[in-house]
Amino acid sequence: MAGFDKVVNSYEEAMAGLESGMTVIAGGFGLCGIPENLIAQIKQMQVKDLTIVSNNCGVDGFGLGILLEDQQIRKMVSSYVGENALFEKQLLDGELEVELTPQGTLAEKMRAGGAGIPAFYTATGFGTPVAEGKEVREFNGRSYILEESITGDFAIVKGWKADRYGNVIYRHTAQNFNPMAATAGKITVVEVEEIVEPGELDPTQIHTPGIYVDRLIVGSFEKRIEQRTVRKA
Amino acid sequence: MAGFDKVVNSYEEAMAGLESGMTVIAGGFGLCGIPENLIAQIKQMQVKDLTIVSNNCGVDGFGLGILLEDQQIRKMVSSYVGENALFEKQLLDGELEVELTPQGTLAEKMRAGGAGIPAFYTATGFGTPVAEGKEVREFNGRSYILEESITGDFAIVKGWKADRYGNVIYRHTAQNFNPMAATAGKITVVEVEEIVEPGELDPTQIHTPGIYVDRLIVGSFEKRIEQRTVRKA
Amino acid sequence: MALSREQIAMRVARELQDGYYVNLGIGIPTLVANYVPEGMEVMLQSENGLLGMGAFPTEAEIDADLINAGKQTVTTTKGASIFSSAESFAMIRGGHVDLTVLGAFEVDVQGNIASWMIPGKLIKGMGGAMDLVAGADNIIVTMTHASKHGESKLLDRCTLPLTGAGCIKKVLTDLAWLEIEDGAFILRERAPGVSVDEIVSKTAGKLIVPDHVPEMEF
Amino acid sequence: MALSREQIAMRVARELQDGYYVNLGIGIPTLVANYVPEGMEVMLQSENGLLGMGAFPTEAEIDADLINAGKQTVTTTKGASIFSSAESFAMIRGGHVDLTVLGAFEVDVQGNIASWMIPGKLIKGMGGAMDLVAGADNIIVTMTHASKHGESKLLDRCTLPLTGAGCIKKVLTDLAWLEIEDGAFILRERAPGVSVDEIVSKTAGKLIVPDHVPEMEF
Repeated sequence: MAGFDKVVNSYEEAMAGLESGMTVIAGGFGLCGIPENLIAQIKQMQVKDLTIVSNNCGVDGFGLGILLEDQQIRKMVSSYVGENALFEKQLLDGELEVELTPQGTLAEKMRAGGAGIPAFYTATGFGTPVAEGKEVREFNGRSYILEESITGDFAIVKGWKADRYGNVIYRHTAQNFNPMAATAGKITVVEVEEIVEPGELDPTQIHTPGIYVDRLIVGSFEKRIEQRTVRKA
Repeated sequence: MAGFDKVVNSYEEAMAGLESGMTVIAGGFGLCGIPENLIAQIKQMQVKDLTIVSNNCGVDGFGLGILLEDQQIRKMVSSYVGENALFEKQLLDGELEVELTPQGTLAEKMRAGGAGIPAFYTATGFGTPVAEGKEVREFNGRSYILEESITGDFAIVKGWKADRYGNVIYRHTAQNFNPMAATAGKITVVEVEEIVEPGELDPTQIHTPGIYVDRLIVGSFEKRIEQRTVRKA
Repeated sequence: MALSREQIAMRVARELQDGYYVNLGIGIPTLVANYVPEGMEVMLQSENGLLGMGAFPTEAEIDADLINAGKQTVTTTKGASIFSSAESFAMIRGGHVDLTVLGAFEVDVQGNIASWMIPGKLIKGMGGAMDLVAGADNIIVTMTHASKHGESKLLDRCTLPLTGAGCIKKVLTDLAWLEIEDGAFILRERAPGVSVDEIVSKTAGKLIVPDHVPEMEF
Repeated sequence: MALSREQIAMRVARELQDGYYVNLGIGIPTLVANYVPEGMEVMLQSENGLLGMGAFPTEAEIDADLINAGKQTVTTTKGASIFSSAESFAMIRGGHVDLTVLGAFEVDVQGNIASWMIPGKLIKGMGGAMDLVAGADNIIVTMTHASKHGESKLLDRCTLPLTGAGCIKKVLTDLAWLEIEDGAFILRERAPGVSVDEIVSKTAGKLIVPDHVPEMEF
């Protein structure tokens, strides 16, 4: 790797340095736009006691759900979980901790983490269990709570195309949490469907500038669908 | 105007409702990406006592500078001003007030204003005159100051292309403050070089989604260059 | 008679205005999209990052990378835009969505809403609901007026943990259309054939009944 | 002899590393781009929203919509990205820029920097400087060691209003390369032919002089 070439050639290399006890921020919403292969690599590495920050925790046997199988996750920071039985069991058994965070607050916490903003105020969650232990302050007659930002030791991101310099674009709603996750990792790893040469992507149409990206790898993806809804043609 | 068609046909209509004493947030950096014609319309309307939030205040005879000619501006919120003599004179004469705001804080204040975040913490300005009167708080051993968000009665924005629904894309670095300004106006007016039909712009490549845009107009632009620097071919 | 799910959606649809950006929650709110009045355009926002959500795809159109907040495969409408979750909630939190429709377990006379957590049952999370109720000025809650056991869901004070405090002004139940003002429900309309007395008996929170309470027509 | 502007730029350029994202301030810092070592790649960030700033354009290439933070017409390099000011300062504030080089009026032994405001003179504003010094871990300040009147600009405590507090660790003047540690300047290198005594005499703030202070070579 020289200059700005972020491409690595193996998933081992992509996740090198990940250790037990670390915090990993993951892009994706449901099973859409999740870094499937990076998650599989984490499973392979058998690191434990992870804190995972992700809107959801996958399903039984797919996505982040596979990290539950060997109890690699100690804590989830998510807005919506429990789409899988193993999650539920570990939660009830006290093996897994969950910090439920409103979806918009979660997105903003990741963005703030990447943007050097340690905390912000939001009306979201005021007067609810989410506000417990948090400062409340009024601005212009309305009450807001203080929310702190999130950063991770690693961020794992799923893009569509990227150039070798790590400039990434996302496809459709597979964008979701990925751009914020990409900004918030000490080491940000992006896996994509296609890597192109620098200069092939329009500079004004980059979703994640390469400055946020440390490692880039091309993979192939199952892209499992959670709710297959169709209409007649 | 029906449904989501935001197009208006005259600059009078574009700025209708602007009154003396209002706050206007303007996109642009230097003379790049400034809403030239919307500014000219404000001059024509002769509204006074405006608070203008913009990174700069144009130059003598161009951009926001023309609003100084008839003393229409009472207060500027900017990171860098004084590129023109009239500005300097009115400032020294006490006819004009300036609230100097660090450039990144200014951008973030606009974004926060549009995003329903009333305030955020930043290390920028801690220990400087900018911090005067502002709360200081430590997070993880570092000191930050509290900055409040900005919203305006109007936002004036310069885009490149937009579809009739107000989905806007910007050209090169004429993007700058425009996307944040667009989110922070009670009424957001966008002028562009070209209006296309809905569906012509790629949904994943919209810089400013139409939900932020109230009025859209097509204009022609001088695009004056502030520092013309060239190299030999 | 109590309103059907479809009638609830139809009644909500009457609150739509041309050019509205609307976020529809999972369940009955989703049905509202089927009753947009002729000649009117609304654009659906899905909080996972889509403005201009279209119909479900045909088999041929299905794309795993294009889903809505309910994780269902969808399509986009002409003039749609797609963006990050941070941008999506900037829209929501910043009050740019014109109308939000969502379900609830309970609402009360202070405009509080409880919709995400029943103590003792597994808590799956609030998703985007807390952001939606805190961000929108214009929210319609759709719910049944009372539980299967006859217990009112319109209370003086919510008993369940809140989703948002003081943010609800309009409630549509299977029995009535109500507004919340100054610490009371105001009965604005009743379902066809449902008496004011029935609504009064099933409303635990303070209820103001105007002289004339029109029946909804469908 | 005191370093020339070009020599200052050359010395700063030795701090570059392959793959660095760098923000260069107006003036001498801009010249650093001319001395990127052979075989090394750096990418220039301009805080108005450009990563991958290229050379000035030819007459034919000039584009009013493509400028840098100094409002000069520029070009982009291969692999550039262009974004909003909010995104640009997210990068800066979030510490993603590897090196920032900027000028100053004064620095002091606490790492404070004053660079934007001289009381009594017209104040034009701080632009992005406060964000840059607060956001970067790795900052090099370039300045003359003393004023035209011989007054040191390396102080125990800045006399001018600050741009940032406690954020500077490296200073390159026309006379010396210094680091700031534990409340003192440490003299690391001196300009060719400049004596330690001269530097000591022109440094008002606490200065630590190691046994050996090598001369810079050009």
